[in-house]
Amino acid sequence: MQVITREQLIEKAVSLLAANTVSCVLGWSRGEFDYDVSPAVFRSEEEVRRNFVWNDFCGANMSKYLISKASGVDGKILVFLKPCDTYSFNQLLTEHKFDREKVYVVAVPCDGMADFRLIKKVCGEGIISIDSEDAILKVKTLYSDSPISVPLTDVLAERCKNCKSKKHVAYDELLGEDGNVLESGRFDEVKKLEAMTAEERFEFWQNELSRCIRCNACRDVCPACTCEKCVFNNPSSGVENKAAANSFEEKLFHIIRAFHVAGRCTDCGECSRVCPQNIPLHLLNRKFIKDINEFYGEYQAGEEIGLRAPLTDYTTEDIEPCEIFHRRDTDA
Amino acid sequence: MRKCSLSEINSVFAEISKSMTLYLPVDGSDGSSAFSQWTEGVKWSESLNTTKSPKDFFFPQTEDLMAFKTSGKNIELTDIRKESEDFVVFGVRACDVRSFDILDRVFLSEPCDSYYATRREHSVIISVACSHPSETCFCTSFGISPENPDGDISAWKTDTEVYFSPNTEKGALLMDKLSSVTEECSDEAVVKQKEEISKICSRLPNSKVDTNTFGGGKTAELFDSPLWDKLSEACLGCGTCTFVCPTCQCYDIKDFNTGNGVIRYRCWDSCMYSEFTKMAHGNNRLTQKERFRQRFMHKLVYFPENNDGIFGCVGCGRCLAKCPISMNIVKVMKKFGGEKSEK
Amino acid sequence: MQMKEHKPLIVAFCCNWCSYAGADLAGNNRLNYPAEVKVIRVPCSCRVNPMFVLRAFQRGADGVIICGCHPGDCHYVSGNYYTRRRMAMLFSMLDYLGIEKERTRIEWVSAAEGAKFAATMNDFVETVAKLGENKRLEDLRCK
Amino acid sequence: MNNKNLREEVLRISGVNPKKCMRCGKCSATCPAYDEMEYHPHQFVYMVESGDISSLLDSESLYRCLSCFACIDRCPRNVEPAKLVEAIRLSKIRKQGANHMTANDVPALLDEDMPQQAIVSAFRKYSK
Amino acid sequence: MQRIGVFVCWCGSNIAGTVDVKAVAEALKNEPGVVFSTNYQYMCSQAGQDMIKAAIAGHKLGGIVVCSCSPRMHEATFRKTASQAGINPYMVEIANIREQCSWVHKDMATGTEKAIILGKAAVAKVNLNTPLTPGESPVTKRALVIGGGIAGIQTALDIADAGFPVDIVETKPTIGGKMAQLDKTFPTLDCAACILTPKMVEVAQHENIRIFSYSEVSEIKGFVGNFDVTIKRKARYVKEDICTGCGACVEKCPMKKIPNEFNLGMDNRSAVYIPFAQAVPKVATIDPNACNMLKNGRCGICAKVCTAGAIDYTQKDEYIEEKYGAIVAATGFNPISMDKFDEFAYSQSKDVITSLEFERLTNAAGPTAGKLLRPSDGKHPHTIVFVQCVGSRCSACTEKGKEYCSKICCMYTAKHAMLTRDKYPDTEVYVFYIDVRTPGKNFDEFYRRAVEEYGVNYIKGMVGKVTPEGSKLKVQASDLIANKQLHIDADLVVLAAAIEPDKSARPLATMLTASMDTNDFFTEAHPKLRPVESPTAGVFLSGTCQGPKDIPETVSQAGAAASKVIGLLAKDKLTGNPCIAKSDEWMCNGCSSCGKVCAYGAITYEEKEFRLPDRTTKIRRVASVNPAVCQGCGACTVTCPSGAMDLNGFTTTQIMAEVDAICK
Repeated sequence: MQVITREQLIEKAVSLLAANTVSCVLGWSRGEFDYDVSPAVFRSEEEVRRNFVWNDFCGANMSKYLISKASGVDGKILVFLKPCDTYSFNQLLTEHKFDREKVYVVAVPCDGMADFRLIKKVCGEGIISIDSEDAILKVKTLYSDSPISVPLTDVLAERCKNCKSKKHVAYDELLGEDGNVLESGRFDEVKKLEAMTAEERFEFWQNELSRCIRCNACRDVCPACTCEKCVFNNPSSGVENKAAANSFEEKLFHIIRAFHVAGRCTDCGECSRVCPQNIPLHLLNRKFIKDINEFYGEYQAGEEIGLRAPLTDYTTEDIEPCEIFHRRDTDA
Repeated sequence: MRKCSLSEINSVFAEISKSMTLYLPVDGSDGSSAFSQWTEGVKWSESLNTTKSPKDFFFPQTEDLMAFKTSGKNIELTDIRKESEDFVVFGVRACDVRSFDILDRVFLSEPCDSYYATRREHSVIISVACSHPSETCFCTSFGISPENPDGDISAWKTDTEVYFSPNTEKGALLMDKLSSVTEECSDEAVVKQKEEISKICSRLPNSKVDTNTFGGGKTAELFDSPLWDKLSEACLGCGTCTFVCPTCQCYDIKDFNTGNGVIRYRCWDSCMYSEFTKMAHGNNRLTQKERFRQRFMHKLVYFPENNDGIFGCVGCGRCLAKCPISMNIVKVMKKFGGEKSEK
Repeated sequence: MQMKEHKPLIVAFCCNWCSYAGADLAGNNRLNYPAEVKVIRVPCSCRVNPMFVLRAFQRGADGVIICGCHPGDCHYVSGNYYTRRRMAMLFSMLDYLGIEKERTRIEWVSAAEGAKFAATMNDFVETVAKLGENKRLEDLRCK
Repeated sequence: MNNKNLREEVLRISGVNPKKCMRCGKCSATCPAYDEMEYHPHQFVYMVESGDISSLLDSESLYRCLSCFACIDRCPRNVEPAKLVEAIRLSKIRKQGANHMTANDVPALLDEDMPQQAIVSAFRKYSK
Repeated sequence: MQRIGVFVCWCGSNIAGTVDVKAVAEALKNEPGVVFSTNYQYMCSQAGQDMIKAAIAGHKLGGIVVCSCSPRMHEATFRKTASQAGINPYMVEIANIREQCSWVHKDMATGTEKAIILGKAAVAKVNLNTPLTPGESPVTKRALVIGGGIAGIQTALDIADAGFPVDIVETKPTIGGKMAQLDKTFPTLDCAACILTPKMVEVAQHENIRIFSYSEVSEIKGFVGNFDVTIKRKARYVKEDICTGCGACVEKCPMKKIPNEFNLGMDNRSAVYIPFAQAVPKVATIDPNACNMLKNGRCGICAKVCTAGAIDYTQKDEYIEEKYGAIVAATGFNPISMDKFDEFAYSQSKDVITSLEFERLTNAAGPTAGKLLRPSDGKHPHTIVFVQCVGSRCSACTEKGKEYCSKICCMYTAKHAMLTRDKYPDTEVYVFYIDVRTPGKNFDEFYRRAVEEYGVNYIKGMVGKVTPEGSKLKVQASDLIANKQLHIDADLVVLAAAIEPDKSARPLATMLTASMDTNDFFTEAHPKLRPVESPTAGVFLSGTCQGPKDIPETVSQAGAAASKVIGLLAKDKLTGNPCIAKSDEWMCNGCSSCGKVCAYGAITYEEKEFRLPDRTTKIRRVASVNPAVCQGCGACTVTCPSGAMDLNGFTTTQIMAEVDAICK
């Protein structure tokens, strides 16, 4: 259950459309089930009323769509952004990815989004409907006579359990009340890995990354991956690989991708959400974020427009690479 | 019909493994299942379906075809195929079994793909009926019976027993080998399960998805439909749907420079990728809409047109579960009016 | 065969202005270091892309070392400062993935430090030799 | 504890790096208790750096420092001499458990006029 | 694939002693692309070079690999050879088999094996080499000097004397800078005005120099050789070409209570003013914030008294656009604010002054006509305390002081102390110091004279507190050597304030894309070898904008900067290094990371229209590299995630080919 209701968002969209403030709306569209929500552009009141949806499954980060959708419209495009989406929004603006003037941002508070994989874990296959009331999901399935009640907190997506911020860092208009930047345990898993031996870490990642099927969903959904042509698609880059042939290529792809977004990744968690193989890709990005915070000072990509990413910056006193291991070894 | 108690199923696996490599769905650390080799201690997954389809066994994601070795200015070509051995794939669902027929039509038609053919010849498929289909399932729309899976041997799993019934000579041969760990039985329980499954199938949310709007000869009607714009609007252009799909069979052949030679390999390709079928003149399909349309037109129009009306989709529902933006073939079919009765 | 000591292959990226000159000076002074070290000349250490490091491992290198001017002495003002951040990040990530951290190194070698160049290479080869073959970041196709 | 260990202890407690001192003497110049002291703030810093802690421990200067922190405020190098003084006081207190008094000795010294706070802090000090 | 020739050098026995050169030549013969391979005793000799030339012609070679000594030795030689033989000089690669092979390995087998691998890497690289041509750009033969202090003046004069036109832009109404405010100069005690004003006059009269006083640089575009600069000439409400500098307006101006900046506010000037008698240009300027006529239209006396008719109340700011080939930053310094140093009571007592104020107090043209009198009561001070290092070497608080040594304070304090004792032997003079730093010709002698001959009391230790009490200043200080706390009743306290770069330097650096350090001093291209150049090509540094320095040092740096400028302007066109970055506009996504890491400001972004394969057009932001400015470090190439940025001569594929060859 989200604080702001679907109806409120629809009324907001409809009124902005009617006032010609915006000419279309970027939001979430209902699917076949209650959980398979798709991003969509709505062009009329009728479309909005019929298909617009706002529920516990609107995890998709709309910011990246603005790159392609904001340029094509006459007038402005309305976009609804959750707190974490606004960080991506700012980061994209920092990188000149679209025209801010073309976008009207309505900030929507978010209570965290559910991960339907976790619901399936609890309720099994055959989910027919999911209703949400007071942070309890009522799940009807083909195989249970009565609806199964699942607290939203139990099935929150990992990124929402470790939500870094309920604060919107960009908007034209805010619905409801804005939250705060949160103290989260988002680095706990990283720390756990760091505490392992190199052998254990190697085993861990070998197991995770070997599942990678190189579908590129993580890259294609990532708001930081906005290259005209990815090096992994470019035959003249020398590192192109269409399908991961072996464990080296899986590692190469994920290391380089994490490196390319290092300092630009806002930790929106879309990569892990979309991975069909449930690889915890966010743990790679968070490692970089944690390292950056520790070595070069706290930095949150997208917090403000125009921030200089840590890897395009330096101080003369930066830590030496060998010092990193030394420091960690002595801390341990 | 023969059966084995569910608690003793490992003895069946052990028996098979004596002579052949056995693969079956196994739960991974992330909670989803994948086909893995059975060894002592490995547990058969309870899951309905694996994330990646079993097409990997015959049409692997990447496959080295041949190698070139350079020494000085000489090039030496080597066939790097390994000797194929018999293997058993256990626990294949009805939809996936059907997918092999679809793949066969592509790879076994002339010119026959010998890499694929060898592996098909060496395989024994043991299918298993779906006692608990998911909301994403719509195999019945393609005339597949989840209660009656094909394969060399069909199997049914109840709460206590696993039942087997061979369909082919290969299957019968394997069943003979399993005589010591299975016993002859009546098909009473199986019949009962089949009825139950049929009942559930009629209640599946996607059971009414209809293929009537599609099929061979519909190209002109569907190709320029304005609906594609809206449907493809959010498509990211990733290859998830094609890579989890049991019937997607597009591949690319590439050379890998190893530093002291070249390995020519083939790997899955995806029509969703902007580089797909790029040629000297450029791309055939320049926009994501065209690429998106290609995938569905291929499965629902072009493939049946060239293959006696057989659709290139088996309704396994993997793309429904895995698409990052939840756009999928069911939504496409319904949008074009492919639904049996008014909802 | 098993008993034979592993001869590690080391790729050293050296910046043209300091470290490559330092390597030349080691030569001028006839300071020995193992022939397993092969130097690739780059204009500045900041030209070293993480992809080059991974490429070397893929192709069979057992260790990769990057040498540049001392911080503050970069011929291009700030190049090595960027190198320092990038490689700190990359090396930390490789370690996080369980790759032996001793296989990667960064060292600041000035044009006057021929002895340091030779000593660094001797030490690095010795360290990497102890680890044996690079198994965790190898590509079997390149064997 | 030898002087070296003592020095380490003082540095650890205070968190001060006396090496930063460039001997400008602004701390002593600014110190209101200068005339009362045997060792002046800048000497404190120098003596800690050179490891001569025992003289400081025995010096009354320790208790002449008012902890006004003027030296900290004025120091151009952020050396923070007052923190060193405080650290040496603490070292002294910590040693006293062994050398001088224990908590058990406190009751005998109590009298009616003694403020409650002093009693509590005495126990706190000497029970260490 | 290229047709490659391989040339293995023996270097006498230097290489051939540990490397089987014949085996190397033989092994490399089989490498892809190699059509010719040979060895020779001395490839760098005339005979060796002729051999290469003959092979290039005879075998139609497109690229060559020379296995020899370090490319740092003979790359240029062999490039020239190739060029003479008619192939592009950048089609040459050197395999360093001497310094990095034969000289460091003892064993013939090992050496030969490694030499072959290094040769293979060079062959693999040259296979991917492309002919490179250095870019050329014309040079505008005019220099701009920003700042009209002694640094700017000297630089301008030196450039102008060499025959190139120079413009000086100065924000103040007159040139002269800080030096014009000084009384005497150490260690010779020349009068500053006596040595500066002739130079100022020379500038004014020089046919090659234009002075834009009371002006600012408002925009800089372009690059080395081709800067487009917009200069804002602030309205001074006096026609510069007509004003004779007679001073009648100044005399009659009724607004006479305006703090005089030139005397640091220690006396007053009028609303229309000439900063000092020897100002250049010697023209009046009306202060728009003080002039009644400009504020409310009530006055106009100056226009009435001006016989030349130079007053023009309607004047507006004027923008001049000019092209330059080189720009010299000479923006100078200021003493830091003393407001945060409460302990010295600067803001509480008029009698606590900075050294620059002391200069004005002792200057014959200053507020007291050179008599040393206390600002508070105009009495002669009998006890003067000088405090050194106020705000210098202060790492405690960056808002308060500066971490660096301001360099000049020791010497001018010695000068002040000495002159005070010289003129007024009855004064007690104390100097409190942390260290006395006197490296410089005759500097230490000067300081010793202050102590030994003039009896200045130098005390090691800092002043901790200054408390105004009645007419006295109670100075509490420490004498570290005597181990005493001192209490001095002083009449005047002089603070040697740290110096910091002028505030205009930071925005100027941004316009120039020149880099600065954390203290806002301009960074030099190399601290030792290129100390007067900015890393940004065509930008040069003169004087204290680069770091604290005294007058002789400033003048010598000014001359050095001028000689660099002359060297640049003497060229008709600039030939660049072709091994520079290039941006593939089709791949660039305009994220602008590359520009952030470019130390030279060589990367600019523009919105460009692209025709896509589907015949639509798209406007995208893309990076482009200015070949005249790029130095070819490659920092941008790694920052670019898509690989749109690559480096000629060291392309990604070339380096990877080398890696591959080595790891074979």
